[in-house]
Amino acid sequence: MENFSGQLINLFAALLLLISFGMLSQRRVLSLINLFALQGLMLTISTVIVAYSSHQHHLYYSAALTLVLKVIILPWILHRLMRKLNVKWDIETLFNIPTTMLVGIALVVFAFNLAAPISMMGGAITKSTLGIAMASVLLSFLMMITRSKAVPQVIGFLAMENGLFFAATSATYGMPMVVELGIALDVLVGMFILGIFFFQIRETFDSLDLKHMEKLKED
Amino acid sequence: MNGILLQLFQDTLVVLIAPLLLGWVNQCRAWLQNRSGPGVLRPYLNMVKLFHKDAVLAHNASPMFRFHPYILFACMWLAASLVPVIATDLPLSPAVDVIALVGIFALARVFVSLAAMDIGTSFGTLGARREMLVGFLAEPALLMVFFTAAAISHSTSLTTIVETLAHKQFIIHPSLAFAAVAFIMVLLAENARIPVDNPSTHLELTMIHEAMILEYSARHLALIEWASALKLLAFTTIGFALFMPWGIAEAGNWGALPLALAALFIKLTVAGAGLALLETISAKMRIFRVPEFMGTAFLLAVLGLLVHFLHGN
Amino acid sequence: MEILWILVIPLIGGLLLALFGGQRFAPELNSIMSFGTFVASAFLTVRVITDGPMTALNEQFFVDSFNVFLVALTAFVAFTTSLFSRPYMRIEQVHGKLTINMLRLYHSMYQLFTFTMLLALLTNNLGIMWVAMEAATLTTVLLVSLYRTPASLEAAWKYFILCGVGIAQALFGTILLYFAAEKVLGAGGTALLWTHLDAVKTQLEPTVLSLAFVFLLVGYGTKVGLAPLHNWLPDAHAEGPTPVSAVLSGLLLNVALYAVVRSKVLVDGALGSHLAGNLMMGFGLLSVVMAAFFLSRQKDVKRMFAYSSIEHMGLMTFAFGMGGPVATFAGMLHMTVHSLTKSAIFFAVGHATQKSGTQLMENIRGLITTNPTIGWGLAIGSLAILGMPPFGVFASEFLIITTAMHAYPWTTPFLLAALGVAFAAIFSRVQSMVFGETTDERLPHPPALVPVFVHLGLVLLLGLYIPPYLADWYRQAAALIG
Amino acid sequence: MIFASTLLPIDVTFGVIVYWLLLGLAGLLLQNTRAITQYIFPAGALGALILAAAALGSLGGAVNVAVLPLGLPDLPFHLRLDALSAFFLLLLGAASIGISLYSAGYFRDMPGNTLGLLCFEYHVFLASMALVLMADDAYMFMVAWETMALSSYFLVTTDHKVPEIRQAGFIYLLVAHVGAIAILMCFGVMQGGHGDYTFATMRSAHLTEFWSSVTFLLALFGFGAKAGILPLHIWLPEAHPAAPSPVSALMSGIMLKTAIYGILRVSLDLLDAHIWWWGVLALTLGLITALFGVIFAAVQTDMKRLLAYSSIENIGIILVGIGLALTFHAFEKDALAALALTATLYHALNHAFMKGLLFIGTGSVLHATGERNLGKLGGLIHHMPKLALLMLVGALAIAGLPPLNGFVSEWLLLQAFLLSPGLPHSYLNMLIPVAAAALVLASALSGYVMVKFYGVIFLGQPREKTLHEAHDIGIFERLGLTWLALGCILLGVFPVFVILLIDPVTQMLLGQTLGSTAAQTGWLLLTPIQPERASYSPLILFLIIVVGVIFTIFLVKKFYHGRLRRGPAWDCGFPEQTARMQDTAEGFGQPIRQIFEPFLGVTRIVPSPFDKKPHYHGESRDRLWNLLYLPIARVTEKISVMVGKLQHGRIHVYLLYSFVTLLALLAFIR
Repeated sequence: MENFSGQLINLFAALLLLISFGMLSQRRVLSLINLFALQGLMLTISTVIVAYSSHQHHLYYSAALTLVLKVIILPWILHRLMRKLNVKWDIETLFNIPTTMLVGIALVVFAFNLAAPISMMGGAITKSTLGIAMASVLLSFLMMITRSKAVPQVIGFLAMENGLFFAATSATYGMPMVVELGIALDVLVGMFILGIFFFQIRETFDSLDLKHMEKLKED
Repeated sequence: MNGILLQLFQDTLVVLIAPLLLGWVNQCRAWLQNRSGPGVLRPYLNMVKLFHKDAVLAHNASPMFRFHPYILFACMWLAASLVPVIATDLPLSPAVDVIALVGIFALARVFVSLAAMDIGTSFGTLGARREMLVGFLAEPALLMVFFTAAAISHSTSLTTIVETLAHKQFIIHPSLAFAAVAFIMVLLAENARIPVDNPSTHLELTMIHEAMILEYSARHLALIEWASALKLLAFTTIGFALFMPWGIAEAGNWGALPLALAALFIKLTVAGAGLALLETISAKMRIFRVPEFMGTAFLLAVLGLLVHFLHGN
Repeated sequence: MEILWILVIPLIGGLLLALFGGQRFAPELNSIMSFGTFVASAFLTVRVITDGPMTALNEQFFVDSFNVFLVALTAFVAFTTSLFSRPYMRIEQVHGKLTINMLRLYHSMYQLFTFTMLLALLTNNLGIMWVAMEAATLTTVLLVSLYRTPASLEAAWKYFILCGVGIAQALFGTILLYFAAEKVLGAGGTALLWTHLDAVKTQLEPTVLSLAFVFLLVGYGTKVGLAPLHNWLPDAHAEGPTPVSAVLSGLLLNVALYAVVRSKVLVDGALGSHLAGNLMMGFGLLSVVMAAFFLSRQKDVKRMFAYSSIEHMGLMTFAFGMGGPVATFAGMLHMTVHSLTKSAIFFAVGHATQKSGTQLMENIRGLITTNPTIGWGLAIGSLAILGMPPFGVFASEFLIITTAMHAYPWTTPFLLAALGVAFAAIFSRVQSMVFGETTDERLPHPPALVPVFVHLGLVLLLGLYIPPYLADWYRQAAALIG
Repeated sequence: MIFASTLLPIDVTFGVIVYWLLLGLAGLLLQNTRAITQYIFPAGALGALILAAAALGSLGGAVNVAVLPLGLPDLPFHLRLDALSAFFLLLLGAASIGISLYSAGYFRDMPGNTLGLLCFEYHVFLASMALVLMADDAYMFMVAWETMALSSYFLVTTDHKVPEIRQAGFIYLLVAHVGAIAILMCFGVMQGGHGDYTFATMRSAHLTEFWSSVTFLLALFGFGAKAGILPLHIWLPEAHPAAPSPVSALMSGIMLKTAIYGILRVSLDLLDAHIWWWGVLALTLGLITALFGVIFAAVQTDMKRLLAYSSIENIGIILVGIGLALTFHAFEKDALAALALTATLYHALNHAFMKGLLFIGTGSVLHATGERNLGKLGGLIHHMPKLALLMLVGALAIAGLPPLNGFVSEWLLLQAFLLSPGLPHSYLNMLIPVAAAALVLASALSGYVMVKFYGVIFLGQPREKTLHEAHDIGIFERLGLTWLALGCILLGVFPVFVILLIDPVTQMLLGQTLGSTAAQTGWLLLTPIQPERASYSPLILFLIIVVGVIFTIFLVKKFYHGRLRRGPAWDCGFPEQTARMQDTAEGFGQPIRQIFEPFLGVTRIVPSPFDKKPHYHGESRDRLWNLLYLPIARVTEKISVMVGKLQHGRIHVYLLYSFVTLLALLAFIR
């Protein structure tokens, strides 16, 4: 049973990582949002499994939290924004996806190496998860670097939060509840503020392209 | 007591014979140039003449201008009376060692230049500038010459130097050779002699000393002439004291005094003639060659000092 | 009890001002709330001085001599800044730069920002500390973008994204910390409580903690403004309203550094090596040097002083990195005097820019003639921040440099060069702003410069005489941090 | 304050400091020209008098210390009054008496608010200098040191509306600050660790040879920046002329000496190791500085710049003395070291008086004519005879002419040189005569400079019509100038007493004194070693010259009819003489410029023969400015451009920075 759930977790972890890669290479904003939602779902499921297998009841709450926040609310908000800003169908050009992929793979290797000594001492189910969590965090980071528009950058930011959550749940059976609530609140508020920002940016630069925001520099 | 007597004697002596030396040099020069010459006593007669004239001062002459001749005269008199001319036990000599002696010459020079600038004529300032130009190189050179001697005798007091050089066992000091050459060059420059300056012309291109005293007349001029005569005497006697100190009487040795006096006169005669010869065979140089000339003197003097240390250790 | 007040007052203030923030009395209300906070913090301080360290609300909050002086400092500067912002924001409104709603947002966010900082300082729970830091970012983002100008939007966006990402790293670090801690303390709430962690820090797993520290350093370091993570800082300082620049420079950076130092203590305990210290020294030195060279090409006055903040945060980080009683003492002293001085400078700068209607330094001239108080305030403040005695900044720099020369001589040439360049850069500009001829006329309304001279007076005092109890805090804190 | 029940000298000196600060505050609050000039400045002079008296009393007395309840928690301010500080305090007090008195007259028509501020800065400046001299721990020292720099900066920029003056002030404060950081590091090396910064611990700290040398070099750099030693002199000729004349006098006469004090304190008192090349380094630097200063002084056309360069020269001479002393000390020839050190301190004292006198004198000239350019002055001896007389004393003194004070110190220094042979290093023995020659050259050149200075300002015909309105000095100015001139004469004529004053210092630093030998044949005759080796009696010299002059005058009066006519100047019969025909400052300096052309970057504008309005312009600039300072500035600029590129503006790049940093650190700890 133990190792079965462990394998399950590893499976979902792998899926999580896969999705991060997918986001890294995804051109269309809309599908990016869907991928994000999917990632949230994976996170939720893995959290539930961890909760079940390790009998950590408060993890159910955090799973629910994740579900509500990351699978429902945030994607919903994003969808509405897309509609309102009618950038629903817009496609952004990334520079050279294969290169990005290669870098991503290198990052994964790096992350696993980094996490290896820690995984050794980790509990049964946290064998490789920490490495995967770290990898997905780094991948989201990479994604933010490569994105040239505002919305995808924000999605990358949120994906990073996913990675962190995954680390929290799978590696440490979840943070204390109060902390998780606080984090969730921050993410939510942050999302709202970003929403406001999109509109302001839009009306000031009449585009969400970040290349308009390179005025402040040393000349 | 005897010392004081001797001091007074020397003071009067130098004051009295200074113009004589000047006259002698000029006379020799005249002979060397196939002229009959003004005669040895000409300087005295000049001064007598000047002391009978009325003094004329420029309208804007300041007290500085009027007092300067007296200060100059006093300085030169002091300088001449400090050098052990005939005997070494001069009560005044401890008060002023060679460095101070150079200081006195410098003091005189500064006053000459200031007085020359006082009227504010073109020639005056020109002379002052050139005088200082010569001076700022001659002064260190002279000091270096003294240092060489001082380093030999481990003393900067002139009397001690003379005693060491004259009365210790006789040693050849190669450093002194350099010093002597340098000293002669300095002497020529300091006393406004050819090749640095020409005391007998008032030619704008060449004159230094004369340009500074253009505005002086009568008694002031007389004092200045007398002072420069004293300066010449002082330098010559310093030269004797450093490089041919033989015959100068030791402290308390009264018997040697007449001998010393005779020696002095012989030396002065020779030196005057030599000086005249030097002036005749060398040509007046352009004013901007002068720094090089003096620089050479300075370097020679330093070289002398170096040579001394080289041998000393 | 006081702790509760300290946290509740600004919270209520934030809510009230969210409602009435647009009214005429709003600025006064703002100042009153800040004053209340300050009073409460004063009581807390007294309490701590008398009873020593304490925890509250089943260990959720924790006060020791290290954070109590930061709490007092934060509350005080927040109060004086609110005093300064009262006339300043009015004039901005008169100039038509602000609408009523913006003003409302400003006031309520100001209070909430204070709240988050105090929370971050007072909480015993490293997780909550992270939450508070993130919240502080969010509130200040709104403050920075207040003017809605393209520049301010850009600045706010960069601020948000960079700090958000940075903070995310810090969260990962916190998780790793928790991961290591629960091995020792078991799962559940207590494993993130600083007091408990501190007790068991020697048993924590070294490899995990070194990993965690990297994430924490990069995370909170971004907020401290350590080079090369500093890029948000000058933009945010230059484009936000001046009172916000003052509190950002004066307080937020301190709080972030506080977080870094707290984590350093744990890591040092666990590793028993000087790794954390070396990392901090490296970052500090790099920041000082880079900031110095950035400084020498500035045109915008607020931007320039933002870079000077980077330089000084670098200096503090360097000091804490060196460790040891003297250096740590110096670091905390530098925290205090830097907040006071830098906020004072921003006050003066605020009035100067408002008066001459520009932030470009070549258009600001002859302040001493047109408005002596501003001119002298700016001149003295700048000289103080440049480390001129008898001001307090000099005292701390004295200790830092001499200690560095004693312990790490190789660092001092960099410090010498950097401080020299920074001095030339700032002073030449300030001199030409303060002195010289000018055409523009005197300020119509009297500037509110009481805060400036209060701050500078305190800094002067700290340069000549450090009150014994303050010295004792510093010493105890230095003992805690080691 | 932990003071003994009886009133120690240190109480008095510290009292004076407080008193000065209070005076400054009073001035700041009063802001009333009349009150400040009539009462506060004279009161300051009184304070200076008390300070000087106390210092004089404590010279040779017991060392006394005090601790103030101020400063850093573990490090209260320590004060110490030992022989060295006492001597420099004496210098400070004695010189500032004259300067303060003078200021009372000089500032009489300055607007009240400006004057109030100036009075405050002025007295803070005095007080901080005194504190520098009394400080006994690094923190106190640095606080006083930087306060000194700061107050003098504000004094320099009193007239901040002039861009050049702002520039000067900036350069001054920048150099001072960099120097201060170097001093800080030097203390950092010497400190005992754990925040123990008292000089006592530094004395007891035994550093390795390497660290001692580092300390010495840092100290030489730091204090050299303040003293104006090459190549850190760059600020001096800018800042001194910019300041109001009494301030220039304070800076040049006294502030530079605090730097000398610092060098002596560190190298001879705090450091216990002594390495021979320190001395040689100082000696060489000193010679270069001296020659540089005097050559540049000779080609200046602004009277205050000229004096500033002459200060550089004198600092060079003082440094030569220090170098000699250090060398001798390193070879355990402490008697000779004492001689050199005595000469050094003597010269420092002299320079305070001479340069103070000359600077405030230029102040009066400035006041009367509004001219600083020598080319527009001249003939002032007719309109300002009193000033001219007093300035003559200063000029002769600084030219190093007997029987005034400038000569005595140089005489002593030359004696030290002459006695130097016998050092174990043969190279040194070669070096020393050359050094002596260079020194002599410098002092001879200073004669040239002073003739130019005095002659062009006071003698000749007025070069401008306006000069005829020049009025002579008022009572306070006269008092101040007279005091300093008197100092120059007395210091020159009674050297033995001065040397007896200096003895405690050499006793403290080297354990050797000069006084016993110097006074062996009574106070009349100065004999550094033995009477037959070297002796000098300025008093006798002076008397002889005076007697000689009087005697001559008497004789002439007796035998000469004394008729005297006034007429136009003759000048070889050239009829129309105009003021334009006399040498300007450029003209007078021209030979020097010609000879030393390689050293000075000379720019000339020579008119062509066909010019309608021919205009000659020659300017000598400091090459080091182009060779050293501008390159540094350019390099800084380059680096900052490169660094600036990092702030690229693209958020992606910024994210990349953080990302790379993160990865790098992870890789690093891995």
